[in-house]
Amino acid sequence: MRDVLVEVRDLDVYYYNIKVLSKVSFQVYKGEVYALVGESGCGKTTTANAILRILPEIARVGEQSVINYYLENGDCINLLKMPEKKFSREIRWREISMVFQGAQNSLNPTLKVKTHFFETAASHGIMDKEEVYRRAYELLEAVKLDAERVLNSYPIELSGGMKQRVIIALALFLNPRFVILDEPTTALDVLVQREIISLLMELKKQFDLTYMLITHDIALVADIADRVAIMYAGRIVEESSVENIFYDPKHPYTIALLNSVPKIGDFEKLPEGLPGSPPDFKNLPRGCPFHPRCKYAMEICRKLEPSLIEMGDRRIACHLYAEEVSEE
Amino acid sequence: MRVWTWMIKKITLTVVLWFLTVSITILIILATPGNPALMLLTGFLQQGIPYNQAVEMVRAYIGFSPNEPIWVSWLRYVRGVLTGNLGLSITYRIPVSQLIAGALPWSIFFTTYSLSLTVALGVIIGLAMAYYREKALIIRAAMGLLTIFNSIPNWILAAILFVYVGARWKLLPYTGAFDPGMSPEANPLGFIFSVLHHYTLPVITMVITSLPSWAFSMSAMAASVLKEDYVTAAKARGLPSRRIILSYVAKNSILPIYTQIAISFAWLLVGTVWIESQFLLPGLGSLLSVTTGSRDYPVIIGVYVIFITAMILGNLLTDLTYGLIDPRARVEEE
Amino acid sequence: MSENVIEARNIVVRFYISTSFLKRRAFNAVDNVSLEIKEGSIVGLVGESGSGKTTLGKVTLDLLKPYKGDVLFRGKSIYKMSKEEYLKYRLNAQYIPQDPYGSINMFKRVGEALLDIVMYHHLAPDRKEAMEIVRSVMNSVGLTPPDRYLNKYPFQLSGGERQRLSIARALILKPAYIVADEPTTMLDASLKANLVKTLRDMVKDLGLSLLYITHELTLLQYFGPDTEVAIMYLGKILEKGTIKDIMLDPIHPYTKALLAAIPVPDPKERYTRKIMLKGPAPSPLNRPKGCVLSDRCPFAEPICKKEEPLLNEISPNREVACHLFG
Amino acid sequence: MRVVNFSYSGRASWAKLAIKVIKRSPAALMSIFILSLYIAASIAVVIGLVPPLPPARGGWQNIYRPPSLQDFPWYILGTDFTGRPLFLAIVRGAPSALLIAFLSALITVTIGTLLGLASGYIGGIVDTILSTIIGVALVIPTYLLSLILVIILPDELKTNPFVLAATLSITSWASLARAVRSQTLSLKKRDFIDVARTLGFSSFKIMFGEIFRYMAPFVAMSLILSMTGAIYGYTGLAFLGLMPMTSDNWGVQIFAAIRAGGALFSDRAILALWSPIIVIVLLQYSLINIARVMEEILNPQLRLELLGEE
Repeated sequence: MRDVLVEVRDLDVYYYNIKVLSKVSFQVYKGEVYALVGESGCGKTTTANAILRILPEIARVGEQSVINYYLENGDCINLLKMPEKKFSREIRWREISMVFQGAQNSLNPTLKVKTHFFETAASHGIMDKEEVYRRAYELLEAVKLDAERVLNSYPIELSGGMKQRVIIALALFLNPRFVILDEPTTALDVLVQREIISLLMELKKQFDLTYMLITHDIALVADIADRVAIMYAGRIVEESSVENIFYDPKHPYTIALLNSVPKIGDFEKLPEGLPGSPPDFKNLPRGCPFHPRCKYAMEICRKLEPSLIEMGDRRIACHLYAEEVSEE
Repeated sequence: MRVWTWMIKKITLTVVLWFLTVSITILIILATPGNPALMLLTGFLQQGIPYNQAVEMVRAYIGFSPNEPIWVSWLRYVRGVLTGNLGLSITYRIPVSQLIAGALPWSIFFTTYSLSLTVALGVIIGLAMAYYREKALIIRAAMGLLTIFNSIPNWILAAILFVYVGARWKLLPYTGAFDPGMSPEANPLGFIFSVLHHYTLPVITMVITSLPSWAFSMSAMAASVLKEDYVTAAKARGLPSRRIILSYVAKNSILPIYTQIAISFAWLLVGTVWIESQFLLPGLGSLLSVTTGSRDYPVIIGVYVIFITAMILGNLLTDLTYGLIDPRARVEEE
Repeated sequence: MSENVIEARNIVVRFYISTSFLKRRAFNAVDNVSLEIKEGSIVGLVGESGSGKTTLGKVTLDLLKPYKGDVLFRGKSIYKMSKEEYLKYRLNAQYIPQDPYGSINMFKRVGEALLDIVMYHHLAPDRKEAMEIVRSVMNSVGLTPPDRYLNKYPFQLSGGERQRLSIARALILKPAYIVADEPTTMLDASLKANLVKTLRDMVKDLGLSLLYITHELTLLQYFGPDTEVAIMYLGKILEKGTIKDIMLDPIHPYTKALLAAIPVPDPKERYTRKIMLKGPAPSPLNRPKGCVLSDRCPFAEPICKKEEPLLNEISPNREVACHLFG
Repeated sequence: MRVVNFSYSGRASWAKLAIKVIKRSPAALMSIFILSLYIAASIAVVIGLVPPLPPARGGWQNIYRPPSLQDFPWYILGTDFTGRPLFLAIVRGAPSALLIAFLSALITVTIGTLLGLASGYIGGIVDTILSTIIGVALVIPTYLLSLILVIILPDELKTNPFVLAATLSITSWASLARAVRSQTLSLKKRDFIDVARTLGFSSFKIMFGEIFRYMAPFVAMSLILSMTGAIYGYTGLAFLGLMPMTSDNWGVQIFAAIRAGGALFSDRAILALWSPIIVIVLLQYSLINIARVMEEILNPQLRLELLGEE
């Protein structure tokens, strides 16, 4: 059994009293790229924010939710129960860091790039300016930027692609072991996307990192992910290796997602999108949240919500497969 | 090199603006029915002074004469302003420029003293209101109190404080700028202390009535900055909340409302007309309110021009310092 | 009546950036570009951000005056039209913008906004008649049942619904020519497909012509294999051809690089693709002399740096601007 | 072209909205009530329900007499510096204060919006000219200029509400014009303006049908806020003794209470000092609260959030 780095168990999150995450459970193994995939509003970013404990004030995490993190020396701590000061000092950016979705807006417009590095170091007790400058310089070179010029310029003077690279360098600054990538390439052109992706994979090898990729871009998942979890309406509906998901998808929503992505050369077949509209958390349908848009919806789907069950090297939440598992 | 050209552009624009503003105001004054020169002339004629001598006197006092076309008087007056000759005061019979020279320093001291207090308190209160928002009950109470302060005109507050805190309970000095016995040469430290003591009540009046607008716009600005991605990113990087409040929330909130300093400066400067006259403080404000009673037009218009000049300089200063603080301003303008 | 509904000839669009006190530097966002759109056909305009594709689209809609060049509507230049002719052109050329949030006035209810257009141009004698037109156009774009949306404000709609409203607004005047500027970029994958299907049916049923601006090459495939496509980079058209030729047999190095960079939803393809172009795209201010791609092209030769290659036809409606294939 | 309001739930939603507003900020309810009192008083004076002021009776024994129940309710606050009933003088002061405040606010908002829209939307040379004018007006302090104009104006013009309202708003429209101009500039870049142009709408329709509709809540709020500015100026000038002592301006009452009534040392004129102060402050307080709630009611997005339909 490969050693686990992060284990999330029964994670529930409420905005005011609306449930946006329901019993989300998964494990991320050391050294892999674990992808959380789903359309906008399915709760994937909320899951990432819950791990790094930067949910907005109006958010509340369920009592029995657990997020275990395995430190280098082997012992495991529940991140949700750690006191804020200790969590900020030991976990944030030293163990877990994050590349934000709006990378364009993640740098303080009134501070130079180098100040971002100094203040992050200072807040973790590293005061030695030369050491910090050298480390920052090294990282910016690693992300193929003109370190000298970039360190002394303001965020507004950098292009979108350059800001993205600065954010990545900043994320690796305190040698974290687990990096969450929240939609790292959405706002970028396809050529720049390509460069950022290959850069991220190089850095993963160089610094022995584990990635959690949050994205709605199916093709990007196929490109770099090892294991994939599909999320819909705040729940994981299917999780397995990237080969299983792409070559043998089981859950109707996964199948629909894969079909809606254009492939080079298929001129005739027009992709059938999903009927109906995205789920509204305020009045989710009873039973399986996907049943209004599902071709195979059965009577039971409208009444009982399927739980996430093991099925071979795959986990799935769908009544179509419930009998199969019980027969085995 | 870029910053320098940006500065020159700002300064030249300001000079043009100054010239336009002075000219337009003079034209408005000349154009209103009941032109001051005519008023003066009728005054002199009533005293039996022959016509052409009276016209001469009017020109000596006010700088423009009743029967010439508006633009001639305008030209003459503007030339006078440029050469520092703002005409003679009717009531005191000494050049207006001397009167103003005596009063100006006091008003500048009073306005900048109140402005700095207002901005400092406004920013702090605004930040606190945004950061704690609806949670703390005291914040809601502060909101209510600030709204009440916002609805009291400063001249009413001046009257109340003057009558009660000053005259009735004698807690704080309420007339004059310093103790008559004190003089700057004899005892400079004592003099300064006495001035500050005398100015406590007037400054309180100014600060209380102009603080709310600062607190409200600051808290609105800070609330929107708190939602920005870079604040969440800073929290994620484990930055202490003290650091986030100061160099993230405060710094990014102050900049957009920084230009409000110039407007507050103008508002305070105008407020001196009521506050200085109420507390009998020397300054342009009281000079203006005294001379309005006796219709001393040369002084009134002279003080007015100085006020506008002070305000335009205030604007220029805020623009220049704004450019230095916020890199975006310089870069954006290119 | 020429069979081109819209024709752009040698369009140059010049923008200025003020560098210091009085001096300012000009750059051509669109540099000597020509484009023809036949009646009832779909033309795809592909390029990354900053390539000038949206600018060109706006010029054909007379939302932007070009520095040089001409735009013809059914053979007549729109800049030399009489008032009536121009009004006819105006009502026949409509626009579907990209960002569903910025493209609709959030303070006007859906029904009111559409009704306003009909009444403003007196397309119907009275309000009852006008409402019929509004309801029918809403049905045609999939906002069904219309009455559920009439009273809603745009911010109460989802991204997909807002884009459909945007299309309805463009259709209501029954135009001959529509420019759709990346209408699907802000939408999720499943909604993209539905919207493209609606656009395709619209062109087929109403016989209007569509200029579809996008940076997602693969989406253009859904408009049928023989859809005309033009690839733009830094204000210039580098390659023209049908989508089938472009996808399966790209010629220009830039098109090849674009195709190579598109992530393919298949894990096996994972390690086959490499980055073709060197370095980041230059800013339009300092475009290289000669061919615009000369500084990044792996096959660049001395001639590419000096002389700018012209678009020439190498086979029936297949054009390339590159010295290697001249 | 007035389009019939589509929401057939018209009546119901406005009532529900009112309840929600009150639940959210009780101060708003109180302010609406206070303002309606002022308006009722003004109407009463205008249609003659309120008796005219009796002739002035000077003499130390007549002025600032203590409150009495004589021909109720006018003497309940005693008499003012002219020997006439204080409460009656204050009530009779309401219409001119409200009228001048509203007129001045109207002038401020109309000029401000028109100039801001025109210079923002048209741009080019028109924008440069208009922005210079706005720039100049921004620097000229309204109250200072109106102070001078009031001195110069002959008496009969000084008390005429239209002239007074004009002087009080001579440059107060400048900050609104600047705000409207910057808002128009940012809205002009948005796509829905390009679409409006392709739909063949005229610039006039775009300016008022599309752009102004976005700003309507902000402009309505500025209208009420500039009323407080006008009241400040109107009563402030009187307090400086620039208004004829006969005028029914509340500022004159305070001026007289301090100067003539010896409020400095004796409590004799205490009612004459405090009643106008309270009347002015209450009016300003209610206007500020209403302005703040105005934005929430008129902006459909905020309104629907409030109603919970979101």
